[in-house]
Amino acid sequence: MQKFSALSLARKALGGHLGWTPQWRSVEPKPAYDIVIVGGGGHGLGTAYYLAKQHGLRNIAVIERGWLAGGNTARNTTIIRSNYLFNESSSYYEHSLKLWETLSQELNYNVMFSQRGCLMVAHTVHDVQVFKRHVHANRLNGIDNEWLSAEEAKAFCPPLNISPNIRYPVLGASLQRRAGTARHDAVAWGFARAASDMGVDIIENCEVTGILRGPGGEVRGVETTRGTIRAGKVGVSAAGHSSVVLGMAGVRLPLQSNPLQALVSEPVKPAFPTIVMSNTIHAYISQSDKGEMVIGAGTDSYVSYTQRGGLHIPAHTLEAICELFPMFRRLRMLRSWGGITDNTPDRSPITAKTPVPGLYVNCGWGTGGFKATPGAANLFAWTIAKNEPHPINAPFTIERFRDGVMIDEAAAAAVAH
Amino acid sequence: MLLIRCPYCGERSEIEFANGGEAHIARPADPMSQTDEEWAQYLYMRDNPKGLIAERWRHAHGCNRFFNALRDTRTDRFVMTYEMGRPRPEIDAATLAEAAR
Amino acid sequence: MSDTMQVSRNGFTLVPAADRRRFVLQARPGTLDAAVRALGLAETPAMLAAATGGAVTALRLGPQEFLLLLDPAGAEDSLSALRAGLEGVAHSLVEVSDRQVGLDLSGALVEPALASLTSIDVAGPAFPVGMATRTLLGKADGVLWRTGPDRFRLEIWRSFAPYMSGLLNEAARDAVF
Amino acid sequence: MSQAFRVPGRGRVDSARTVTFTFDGRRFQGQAGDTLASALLANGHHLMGRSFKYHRARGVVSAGSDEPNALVAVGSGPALQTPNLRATQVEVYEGLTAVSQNRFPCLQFDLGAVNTLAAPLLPAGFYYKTFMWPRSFWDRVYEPVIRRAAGLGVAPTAPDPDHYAFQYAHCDVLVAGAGPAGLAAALAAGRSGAQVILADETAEVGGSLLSDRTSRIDGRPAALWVADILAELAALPNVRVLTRCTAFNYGPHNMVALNQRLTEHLADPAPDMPRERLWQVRAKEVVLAAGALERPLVFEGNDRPGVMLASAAQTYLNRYGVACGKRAVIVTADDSAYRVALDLHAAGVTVAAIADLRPAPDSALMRAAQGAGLTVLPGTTIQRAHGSTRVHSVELARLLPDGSVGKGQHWRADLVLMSGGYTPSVHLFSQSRGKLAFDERLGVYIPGESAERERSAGACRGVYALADVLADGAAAGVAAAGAAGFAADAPSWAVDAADAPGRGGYAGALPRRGKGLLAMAFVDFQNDVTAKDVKLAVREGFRSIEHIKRYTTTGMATDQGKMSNVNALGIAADALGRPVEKVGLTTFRPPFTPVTFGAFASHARGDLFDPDRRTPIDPWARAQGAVFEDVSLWRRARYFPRGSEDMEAAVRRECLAVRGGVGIFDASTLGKIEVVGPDAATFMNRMYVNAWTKLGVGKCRYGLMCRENGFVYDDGVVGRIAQDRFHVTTTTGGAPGVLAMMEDYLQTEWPDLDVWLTSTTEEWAVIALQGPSARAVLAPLVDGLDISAEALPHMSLVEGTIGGVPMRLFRVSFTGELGFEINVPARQGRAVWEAIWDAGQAAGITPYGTETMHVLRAEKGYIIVGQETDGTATPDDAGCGWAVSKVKADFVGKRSLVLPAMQAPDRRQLVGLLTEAPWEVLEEGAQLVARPDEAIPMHVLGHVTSSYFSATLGRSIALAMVSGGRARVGETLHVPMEGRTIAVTVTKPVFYDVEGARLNV
Ligand SMILES: Cc1cc2nc3c(=O)[nH]c(=O)nc-3n(C[C@H](O)[C@H](O)[C@H](O)COP(=O)(O)OP(=O)(O)OC[C@H]3O[C@@H](n4cnc5c(N)ncnc54)[C@H](O)[C@@H]3O)c2cc1C
Ligand SMILES: NC(=O)c1ccc[n+]([C@@H]2O[C@H](COP(=O)([O-])OP(=O)(O)OC[C@H]3O[C@@H](n4cnc5c(N)ncnc54)[C@H](O)[C@@H]3O)[C@@H](O)[C@H]2O)c1
Ligand SMILES: Cc1cc2nc3c(=O)[nH]c(=O)nc-3n(C[C@H](O)[C@H](O)[C@H](O)COP(=O)(O)O)c2cc1C
Ligand SMILES: [Zn+2]
Repeated sequence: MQKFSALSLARKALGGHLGWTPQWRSVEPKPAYDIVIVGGGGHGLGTAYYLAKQHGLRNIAVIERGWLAGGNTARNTTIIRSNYLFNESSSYYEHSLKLWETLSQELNYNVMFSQRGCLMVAHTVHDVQVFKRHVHANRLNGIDNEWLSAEEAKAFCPPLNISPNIRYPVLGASLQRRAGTARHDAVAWGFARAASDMGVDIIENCEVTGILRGPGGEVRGVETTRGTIRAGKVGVSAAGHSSVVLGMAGVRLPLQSNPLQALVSEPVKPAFPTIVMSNTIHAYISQSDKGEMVIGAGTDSYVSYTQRGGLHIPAHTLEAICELFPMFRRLRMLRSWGGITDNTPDRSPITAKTPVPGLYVNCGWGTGGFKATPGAANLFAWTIAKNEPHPINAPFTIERFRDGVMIDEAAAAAVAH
Repeated sequence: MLLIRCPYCGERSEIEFANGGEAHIARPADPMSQTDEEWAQYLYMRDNPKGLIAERWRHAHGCNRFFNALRDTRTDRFVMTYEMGRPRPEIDAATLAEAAR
Repeated sequence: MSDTMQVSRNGFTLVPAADRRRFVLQARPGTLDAAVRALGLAETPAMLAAATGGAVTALRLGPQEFLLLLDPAGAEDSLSALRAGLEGVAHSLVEVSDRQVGLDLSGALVEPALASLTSIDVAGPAFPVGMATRTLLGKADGVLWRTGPDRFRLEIWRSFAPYMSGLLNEAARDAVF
Repeated sequence: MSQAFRVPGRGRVDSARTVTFTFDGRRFQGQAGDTLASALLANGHHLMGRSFKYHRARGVVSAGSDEPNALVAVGSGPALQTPNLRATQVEVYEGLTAVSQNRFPCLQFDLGAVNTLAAPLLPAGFYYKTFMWPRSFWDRVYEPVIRRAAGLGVAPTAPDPDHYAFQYAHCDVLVAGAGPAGLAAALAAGRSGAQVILADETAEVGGSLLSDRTSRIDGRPAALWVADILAELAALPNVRVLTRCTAFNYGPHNMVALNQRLTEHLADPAPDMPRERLWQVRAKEVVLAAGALERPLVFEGNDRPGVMLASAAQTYLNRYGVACGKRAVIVTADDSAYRVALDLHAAGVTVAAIADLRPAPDSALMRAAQGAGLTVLPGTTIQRAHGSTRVHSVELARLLPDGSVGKGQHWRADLVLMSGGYTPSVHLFSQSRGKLAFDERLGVYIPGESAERERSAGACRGVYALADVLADGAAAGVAAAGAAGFAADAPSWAVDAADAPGRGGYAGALPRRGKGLLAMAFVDFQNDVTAKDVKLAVREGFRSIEHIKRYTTTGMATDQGKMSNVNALGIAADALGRPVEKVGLTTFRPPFTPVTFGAFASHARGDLFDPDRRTPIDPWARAQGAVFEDVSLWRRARYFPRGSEDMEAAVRRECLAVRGGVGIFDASTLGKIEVVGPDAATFMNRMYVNAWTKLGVGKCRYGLMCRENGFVYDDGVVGRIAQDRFHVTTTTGGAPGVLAMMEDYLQTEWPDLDVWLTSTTEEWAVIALQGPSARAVLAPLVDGLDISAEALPHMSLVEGTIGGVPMRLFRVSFTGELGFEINVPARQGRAVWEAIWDAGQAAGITPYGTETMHVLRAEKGYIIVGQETDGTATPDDAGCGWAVSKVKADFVGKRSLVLPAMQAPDRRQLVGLLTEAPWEVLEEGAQLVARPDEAIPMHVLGHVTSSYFSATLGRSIALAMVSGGRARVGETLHVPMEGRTIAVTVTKPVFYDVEGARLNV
């Protein structure tokens, strides 16, 4: 692997940058692998990376139906935080956040993880109760999260409108300082490069169309648009398409795939120092390094695989943005898009074995799995390699729905993203 | 914004409706006789199809009636809507192809 | 509050409507026919249509739902007739006189003003005189009933009235341009 | 210098009306009808902006919405200065102020331009490769520097005072674009009687015809023909023409969004006028007639001010009467540039040379150019353009047969025009999910199969010759009207036009001599993406065009690739060794051009952001100085401070007043549903965990509702008014959800039940009168009704009148005291309230708010759904197991409640907590642990759900959900706070009047 550094950049500059080579090998599929990962998003690529790096496995392929990381990894609002309510979730997300903190160095790829903090603003007495519950729960779990008065929140994020005269005045906010954003594509590319360097085969433009089973029902490999690929184990990390892929093995999942939209403004000079989320009035905003305001809109209500939704959804979010940040009313929407999110009934993910031997699934990340990318990948790799979950992801099974042990962050009035 | 044909009111824009998830998932007549597994299938497991879906909508800001729809989730094109209680209609191949287009 | 609400702009006027007693009548379609007979209306209004006769107007808002607007003067007679006519037949009759308020909207700009609030087509050909439907206006439900070429009756739950007249006030202001 | 480059007699600007404006503080003059760009050019001023990354000096390249360089901020002051507007779209008016962006200290001299020197170190994606060490430097040093350098304009810092309009519209035919194709389509459809909306993003309809001096239609100059058509359209009542109105979003099922700019071009808009209007148009049929965009050429120095599109120069000349320079060199791959050359020549601009990339170009136009004495250099390319803030010369060189480039020759020029051919504007078509098809003949993508009820016409589908365009537009109009049910005849016109644009074209970087390691040939001007960046991306394995876009940022600028995409594609195809049609395009996404946030928000701001629901008694509460809280859409009085009381003091007083005398509370926001029909009880049995069959008429019962997953969803008192009629109450926030859930089961699971639901939330004003003196206050008012304990015991109801007003009187209590809830028709609510108020004066009647209500019910251990429960609590967890019928075979949620996990002994259960120190009030949300000295992460047993100071008890109380809580009564647990730990004793959740003696009086 060509090492990335200011020095290598300078050296290559002398040669007009002609000396760089592909960051990952995009290859033809081999007939067989030990492990096939379906889905080349951040989660899938990361899984391959950790399988190779931490479990010493090398004969691995990541199969991606389109261009690498062109799914939700390419289209999320990049909010990274770990201040979830329940122990199960907060340990999972915190595991991930810790990995984020050294990811650039580990991958030798600057993923631009920027810990600028995440403010979750409270507008009602109920919000205040819920957020304080989070703050206390997080503190006892060793996860930073603090309560700010409205004035303190404004000091942290000057554009915030804390006038008591707006329809839903800001009553305060919780702040996780270690929360932040990252350059979404870079995460996937960095994982791809590092995995590829360790021998993982990355196969693009190859859609999995079937799952091969042995006589005992166990997994034997996958059918793809580029032929049959045998494998002893198959890990599915297909986000919005999880139901489709698992359906090939006859496994039904508790998932619904909905459009989730986002948008960016035209770029402006730094005007927004942090991330602000308001669940009550549905606004999610941060400013990217390039200068756009990156704004998350809501979920369209119906199942769709179109990667687009109705304009009223982003419009609704922009109403909230304009209320909370009335000086941004004259900014303009530059581009909007949609992704396909795979939502579980309890809004928590599944990282687990399936009823089919040798078939594993990491899905249900819905509207909030970008932050989990390194963590989920790391634990999914563990689960596949050892054929049993790591203690952190052990609760995140499919069976929890049968057994009634949901991890219901949504019901606990926590939120997505 | 989708255009949805309410069987009672005609075509209206999506914001007048509430989506009710997959259709034709009948509540078991005797829930208590269900195994945990069966109950979970009823409550949570979904086809979530990429392709033709039978789904429920409620004309929440109109006549307030639930009804069913067939729609292709790859294109969001509706094949038809029909009253609650009617069985899922069979759709011919040409219509399906048109919806997938 | 709502009772004194008024908007008066170029091409658009909003005033509280004349007082009516209101009932939601729900029943199976056959029963609705019986109700129509009892109320002395000429025929059962089709979906999204209104029928008026004597002191009674019935707006057909759903396959099993009428909104009845009764002139207070003749209301008790109509109600007794209705109750008698539906005696022993499954139905639901619930008084909602105070649940909602009526607003009369009129003027040359009434269509564009409403078009700023509702996604349905309120233009004459699509929404003829006599049509009535529940719809979403801004973020609140309302029943819209066209009572004349340039005139609508809007029925909304009372707490939404200030919001609705506020929105219509702005919509009418903008409709000029 | 005053408009030295204005060409008298040319253009459509009003030569009689001069306007003065400022740019970067300098005063300029232009004519009414100018854009900022044309006015600056009229003054010989090309430098209008600085680029994103290298801060290179940039002039205007285009004359339309595809402009990537000339971005300016318009207006002044912290609220109104609007960043990133295109000078090509900004119309000048008297007093307009505009400033340039992304430069320091000024546009002429920008320190940031040193980045150009460092450019070799800053290739595409350089930031992924560096800035990683030391780790902490990223947040503190590198990132802030990157952020400051990036970003274009400056966001306003004060609230936008303008307002924005919104409108739905419905039409038979929507035509997007009003060039010849769109006008013809609109006319054809309009004549048929169809409802037509025609929208164009510019100030005037006519499109390319407004820049066309030579074509004749029916013998009339093109611009006059436009006026004729417009006049006819204006006279048709069924046609609406919208200018300054961009179709920007083509959504599902023919919903097209338009953004109309109403005031931006006005010096003095009427104060009431909305700044913009957003239209959501549901069209039966759509005609796309958005035209085509000219492509720039990619060569070294192609970004120098003075280098621009040939068609732009033509537009500036013919539409605005401005010559963009004195001495032009034209480089083209398409015949259309010869028309530009002839027009410039005729206007007195020296056309030094026309370099044609094609080895043997031949057309009537070219020959006309030669005939006019212009130098045509076939098979010639441009090597580079020289200059810094303005181009001064270029180097042209022969393209040799072997593909190499010959020796260069310098040409002096202050204007360099490029024409790389035309790209059809397929944005809207593509947004509609229509499939693009690659047209071999034109070498571009054009609309293929439509996905919506839509058709494209004219240049946006590669039809360029004016006669064909008109016929195409007319045919599209006929087809659209026909599909919408209107019979139309295609109008036809005789065209006399010599132009034949669009037959040539070039995509990619021009060939050059030598490696040019330091050369910068720009593909995406705004984002400073060079041809080398694109090649580097491919070299580094970014082989998909989507990857190339994301790695280099090409096409991600504010023009969204209008100027750059096809050239980037050409370079990528070249580097990949694949034909362009095998590489494909990136996804077109809305909006077509940027749209103001405020236009989306429209009326939803301030008081109208959301409905602000108030009860009938609200004016009284406001007059009393109540403090309010938001509960769903409602505002509820939270407490009624007297004098300088704070909430704590007021609540103590209110609590004591209720327990000691009588309090009055506005409970009108409670949701109410009337459940009516012969099967009402059956339905209630299925929906609620409780049993209803035996509830007598005139009795009430606390009802608890689960979702099918077994968790508590809502609660409320239910009264049986008649055998077949229940008066159901719900929580304030839960009302819509409960009704929707009931309808769901009723309509989809049990349609056989004869029962109907009606929301009566707002029919009734509800006045809660609570306290030992409640009966004494109420009895005289209820028109002879017997409300004694015997006649109206706890949990019963009666219908009657109060002061002649019909009433449903519930004897219920959420406070633990003798209590009544008086339901009266909403209109009478205030009067009845005031009557009770007056009657209660002697008893010291006290109004109380939601906060006191919360304290009083907590003293009694009554839960609040959403506070004690959070969507993960079963009835039993919440201490309401008693409410669950043991005999019913089924109810919503029953099956889930028997899952093993739902019965686990360590589930969190409702308990009470008492602190050691009576004055210590726990924080709601605080956590409970058994071992306070445990290291983090601690083993948490539960959390505090409600916590208050109880004036009645003279101490603090709290409710909590605690793992296995009921078995822990008597145990000491700990609440670890920041810096200290509070010990608490677990108790039963009822703190006051455990036996309920006070209720049954
Ligand atoms: C608009 C939006 C905003 C969001 N905002 C946030 C946020 O702020 N914070 C946050 O934490 N999360 C956010 N998310 C969620 C987050 O993006 C996802 O949870 C996360 O990126 C999922 O990563 P992934 O690698 O699992 O999925 P993806 O990146 O979607 O990868 C799955 C891959 O599987 C491939 N695939 C599917 N089927 C097949 C097949 N049959 N064969 C081969 N390959 C297949 C797909 O092409 C895709 O590339 C957001 C999502 C969206 C859409
Ligand atoms: N200058 C040239 O040499 C040249 C090149 C190509 C085509 N043409 C000529 O152009 C004409 C083609 O006519 P046409 O009507 O197809 O195109 P046109 O360019 O004349 O008109 C397109 C119109 O659409 C508008 N528009 C584009 N996108 C829009 C949007 N999203 N919303 C609202 N308005 C939008 C533009 O403002 C423009 O007025 C022919 O006469 C042809 O000869 C000329
Ligand atoms: C965090 C983030 C920032 C983005 N910034 C820009 C931007 O500055 N300019 C732009 O054109 N698109 C931007 N995009 C959107 C992408 O262009 C693209 O729309 C998105 O990745 C979805 O892909 P698709 O539109 O090709 O389907 C951004 C996307 C994300 C997730
Ligand atoms: Zn309907």
